[in-house]
Amino acid sequence: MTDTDPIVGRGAKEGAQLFREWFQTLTEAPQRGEQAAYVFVMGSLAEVLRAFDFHTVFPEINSLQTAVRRVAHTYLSTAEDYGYSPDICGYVKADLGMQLRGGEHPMGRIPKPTLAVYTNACNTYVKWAEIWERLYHIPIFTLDVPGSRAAGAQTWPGHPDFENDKRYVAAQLRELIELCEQVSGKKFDIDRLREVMGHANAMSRAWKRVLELNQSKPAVFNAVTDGTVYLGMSNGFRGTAAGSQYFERVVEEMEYKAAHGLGTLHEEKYRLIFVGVPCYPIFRRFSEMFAEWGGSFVSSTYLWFASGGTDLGYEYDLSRPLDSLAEGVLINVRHAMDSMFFQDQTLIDMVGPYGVDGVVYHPIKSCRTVSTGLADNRRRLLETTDIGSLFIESDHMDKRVVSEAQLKNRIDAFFEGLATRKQLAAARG
Amino acid sequence: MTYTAGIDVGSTYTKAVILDEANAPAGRALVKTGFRLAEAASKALQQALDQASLAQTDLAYIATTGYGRYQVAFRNVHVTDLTAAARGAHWLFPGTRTILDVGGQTMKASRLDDTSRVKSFRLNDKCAAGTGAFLEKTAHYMGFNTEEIGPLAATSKTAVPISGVCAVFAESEVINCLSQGNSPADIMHGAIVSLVDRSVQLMKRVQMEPEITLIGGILRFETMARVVREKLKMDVNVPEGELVQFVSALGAALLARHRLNKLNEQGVAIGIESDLEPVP
Amino acid sequence: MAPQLLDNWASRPVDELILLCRELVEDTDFPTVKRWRAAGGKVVGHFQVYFPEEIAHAAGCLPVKMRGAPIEARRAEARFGSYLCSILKTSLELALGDHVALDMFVSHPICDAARNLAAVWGRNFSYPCQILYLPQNANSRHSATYLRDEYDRLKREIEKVAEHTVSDDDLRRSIAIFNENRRYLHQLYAIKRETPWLLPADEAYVLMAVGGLIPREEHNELLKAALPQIEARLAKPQDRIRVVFEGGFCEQPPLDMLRAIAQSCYLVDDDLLIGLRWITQDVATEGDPLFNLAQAYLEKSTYSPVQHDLRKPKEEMLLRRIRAAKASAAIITAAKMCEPGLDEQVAYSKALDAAGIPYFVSEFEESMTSFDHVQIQLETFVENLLFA
Amino acid sequence: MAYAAGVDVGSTQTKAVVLNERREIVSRALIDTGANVVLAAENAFAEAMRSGDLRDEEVEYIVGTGYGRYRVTFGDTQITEISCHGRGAVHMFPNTRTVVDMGGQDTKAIRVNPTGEVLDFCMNDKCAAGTGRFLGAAASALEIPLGELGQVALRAEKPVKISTTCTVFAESEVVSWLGKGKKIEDILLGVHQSIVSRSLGLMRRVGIEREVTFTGGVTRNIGVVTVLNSMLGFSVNVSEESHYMGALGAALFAMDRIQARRSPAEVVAEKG
Repeated sequence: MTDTDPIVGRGAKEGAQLFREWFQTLTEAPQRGEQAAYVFVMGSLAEVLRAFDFHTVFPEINSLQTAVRRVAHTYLSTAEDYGYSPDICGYVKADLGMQLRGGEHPMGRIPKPTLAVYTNACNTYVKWAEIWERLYHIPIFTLDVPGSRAAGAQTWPGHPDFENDKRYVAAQLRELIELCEQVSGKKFDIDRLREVMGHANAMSRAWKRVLELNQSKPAVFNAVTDGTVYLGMSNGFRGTAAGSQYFERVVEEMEYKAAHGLGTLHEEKYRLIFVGVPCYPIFRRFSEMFAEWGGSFVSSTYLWFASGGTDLGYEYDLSRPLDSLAEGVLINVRHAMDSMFFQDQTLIDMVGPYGVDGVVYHPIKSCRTVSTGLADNRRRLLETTDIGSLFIESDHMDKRVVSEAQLKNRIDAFFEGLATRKQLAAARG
Repeated sequence: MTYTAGIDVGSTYTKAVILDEANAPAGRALVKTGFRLAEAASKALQQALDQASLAQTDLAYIATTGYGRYQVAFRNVHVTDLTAAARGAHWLFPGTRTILDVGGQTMKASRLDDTSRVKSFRLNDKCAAGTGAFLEKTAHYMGFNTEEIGPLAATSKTAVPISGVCAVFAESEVINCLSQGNSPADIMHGAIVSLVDRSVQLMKRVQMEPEITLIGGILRFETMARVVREKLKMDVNVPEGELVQFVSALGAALLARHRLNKLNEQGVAIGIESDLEPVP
Repeated sequence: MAPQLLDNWASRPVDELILLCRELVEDTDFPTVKRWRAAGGKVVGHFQVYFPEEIAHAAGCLPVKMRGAPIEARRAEARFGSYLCSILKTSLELALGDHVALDMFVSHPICDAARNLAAVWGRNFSYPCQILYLPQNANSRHSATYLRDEYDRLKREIEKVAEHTVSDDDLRRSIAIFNENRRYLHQLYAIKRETPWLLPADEAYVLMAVGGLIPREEHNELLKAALPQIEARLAKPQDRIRVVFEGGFCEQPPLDMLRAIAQSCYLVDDDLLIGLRWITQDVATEGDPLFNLAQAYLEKSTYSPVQHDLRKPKEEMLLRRIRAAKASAAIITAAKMCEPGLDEQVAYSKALDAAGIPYFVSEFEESMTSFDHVQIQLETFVENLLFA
Repeated sequence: MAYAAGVDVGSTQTKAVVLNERREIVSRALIDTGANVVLAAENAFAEAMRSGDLRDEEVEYIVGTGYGRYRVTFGDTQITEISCHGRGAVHMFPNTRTVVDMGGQDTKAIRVNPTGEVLDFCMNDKCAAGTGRFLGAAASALEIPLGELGQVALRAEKPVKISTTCTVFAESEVVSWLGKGKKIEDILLGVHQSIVSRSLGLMRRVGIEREVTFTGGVTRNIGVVTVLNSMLGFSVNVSEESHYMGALGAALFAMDRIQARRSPAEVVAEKG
């Protein structure tokens, strides 16, 4: 990689910068008397909330930051002392630990919520919000987004079942808007909404493009490490000018790298897809263990569901904002859920275009939403393709179940297998 | 003069205590449990009787406790070691409000009211990493026996962090620590710290209140109590020497006396045994 | 008319009826389902917690409650990761191991594991496997209308399986039968609350659970015969503490665990198989039957950790259940690895502490065979309530 | 004549195997690992040199494997025991497609192709339940020598169901079953079934394809072998060399290297 190139690595740098600024504004929000809405990555409803000038706080991102910064365990134990089981979601516990410590966080101070909004994309969101309801007696809003009823059974605009689901989502969005008016004391302004949705469209367009650009060889970004930075931006800055500009500049960078054949590794030997949630307690080391073997992650299901399905690139029709918002939320969040429950066929279809050598499944203790079906999805992959695959379990928060030695052993064996496949393939000619 | 006896049939050791009418200790004994629980119980009781130079016939009431409490045919009543420990600890330290009992295979925390009744309690039922077995394994991997744990850890200044995910997997961890040049003493110390972390969490689960009394076989290693004090930044009660292992047996003997008196009063006491029949 | 699935029982005394129910409930080869299929009937398996069985019933199918089993999940194990509740694995194992054959399987998005189950099931079986999107937003003015449409979609899927259409009158007839069934179950629970010495916890359980395995008509007949005989029993009340058992809404504790509890306590109320008793009042039989079912699910229903309803704070609902049953204590359990159950334990504990109601917290697994931990906690509990 | 060696540093035992160019085992050694892993590797190798009456310089290439593979300081490269077990098993039983390895601390299931390359594998994580240790715990609880466990278990008529998942707690569950008057053999068979069904779970995850070869220290327990056969419905391959399988595989990779065929070993060497 030619680091002299100003454009190369720009997305990572600017992302980190914007990210710090974001947490800075969150820290200062209370003094400025501004309100914070707690939201989640799978259907943040940023479009609506920004139209009321709520700061969007992503507890999932706050929690993962405590793990990346290696202090998660202190928050986890605060929550476990409070009574939560070691077997439940580490994100929930880290957040509760932080709440019990008055919002004290390695990146600043997280403001208390005046409102919490979440979809049913993860049921633990509901249990999580109930904690804030009990702690702060704030209004919490469940936005039901009916997902796919079975693999490949999605319906689309015009189909009666789709329209039923859309009516439900639209009705709830109207109720959410009423609630936002009450909590914020502001009148709903449809033009403000239209503006926010415009920024969201630009971002979705760019985000889709960024992901597609990783078909180029060598891969222009690491879907696990760089990808997580982009994810943070796509969530934290959705519906803002800064966010859409950021992603347009990332596209620029990736197109440049693709054009100049600049990859993330000095030698890319194996192209991999990551399925699940990364191992944050040893984040850097985790990806090194793959990089050491020349393995690079060209894509990750995490980038699909944790961006709320915006990787689809769905763009709102600004001439019918509310109707189109309902449609978009339904399609995006449904896609986020499909990426967790029904991702097998998508992976199989990617093998060719992305030149995939192997798929790495990483189910985690914390998250049954993402992890429950992975072993079975993997069986399907093994039956239908002959690419390599690795199944490793740990956690994205709890270092007590992350054993670097055990992980390395499996990862080494996985690459030893991939190496042999390559030779056999070469031998066959 | 009538006497009462309490027998605590634990997973590793069986302990017996004999009290006189004034609840003054007359004799006590400790034997290895093995897997013939009834035998262990009568053996312990016999040794305690011998020590008190008494005969079976001097015993008016016998209460058993511990996980082998049902296996003792000659009992008058059985109670759980949580109930028994509460009585025992309260007798030794009337201010006791929280009890931590760390044995070879279990860890229990309970909170009492001022009449020594158990208000709430939690058991470690997840895995052995939270029990004395964790320390024993760690010691054995390093070639020490259980009795050497105390002296060994006592010599350590700094603890080596031990994750304590699994009592068996601890072995590779211990071996790694050793090969990185850490001293067995510091590793032992580390294992104790990891066990204490779990204990403190368990106590927090029952909303611990002072005074805290620590009991159970593992507490015969002074380091354990020392680390608990450091971690909680408060003093804790620990029964003198050997006694730390006899608290449940003592409590059972006290309860035996309590029942005996009630029966003598011919009060409307409920038939405890009928209420507490073991599940077949 | 549905074939009779129970051996001839009409003339038998209640103790034999209970024995019969126990055998069926504990039989992991689902003989009643086999008989139903042998008679050419279609079977719709549905995962815990709640399912509008009326719809399958109206289509002439046998709705079967998939509630796991104390079996080893040999095949299913390979299809899931670790850190997962047992019921999910054993439910799939029942199908993979040919313990039970289905014509359709339906799961719900009520918990993160359950929602995945339909997807896993669908990759392993060729018959329709569906997610029924029950609303998690019970407080929208539009939820009932949406759910009505979702039930209609489900009805169309079931019609394909049953190979005949379902009329509103078919639905109304089924609703009436299920109304009757719910009345009997509520009567059964009234006996538990008012005169627990007449009906041990495990007996009450099997009488209820068998309903998930046979046509409701037959269950109604059975209960109609059994309940009066139970009320006529001569057992005398004993001095025992009255407890409420919470945590059996999805994975079921082993019968032996209930027996262990019944040894030392009167279990006066619980949330075991709550789905069978989810709807607390009769569902209206006039008007749009699907809408009535949808509305009853939302408006005339009890509570569980897997339904969020601003009107039903779970800890308050639990306290109400405890007081209504005049219970002096509670056993707050959760199935191992059950996220919603474990989450709820915390709120429950805090509420019970505040209300000064004694309780203990514990975890179970359907395949448990030793109850030393439950035992010791129960006994300590009883001892400390009885020893003054 | 060039020789190749494999040194398998396991959690409890360290094994070394030396091959000649005809890939015949000319010498082997097995010692307890103990606390000093580096020393264990050296001793095992030295022991193999002695018993094979060989000089160090005659051994052209050494592959280290096992959890202590990076501590085989004198080795030329390292390969995971997963690849090595697969390779060794196929060398011993050419029709092997599935390998199940049960050691003191972990159990692995490995699916291999006809040339012994690993297609898929799965290991137990979390805790030691279902490993050889489970048997050790039962043995000490029942005060029966480990070597006799198998035979005793096979006398059982009504095996009990062991519900404990923790190896250490298994000890007390075993005792409590005794307390409930169960027969020792019935309890033991229960223990055997519980660890075998756990390893079957792992095998099903990679897919069970015949023939199945059973490796690792636990192969010496006739009870486990018998239960495994009956649960699978066919018999598994068990070799005299079963517990040397990892070292053997390592030695085979070493010989590949010597005979200058391209092999994972080379990839490993070039790695990074």
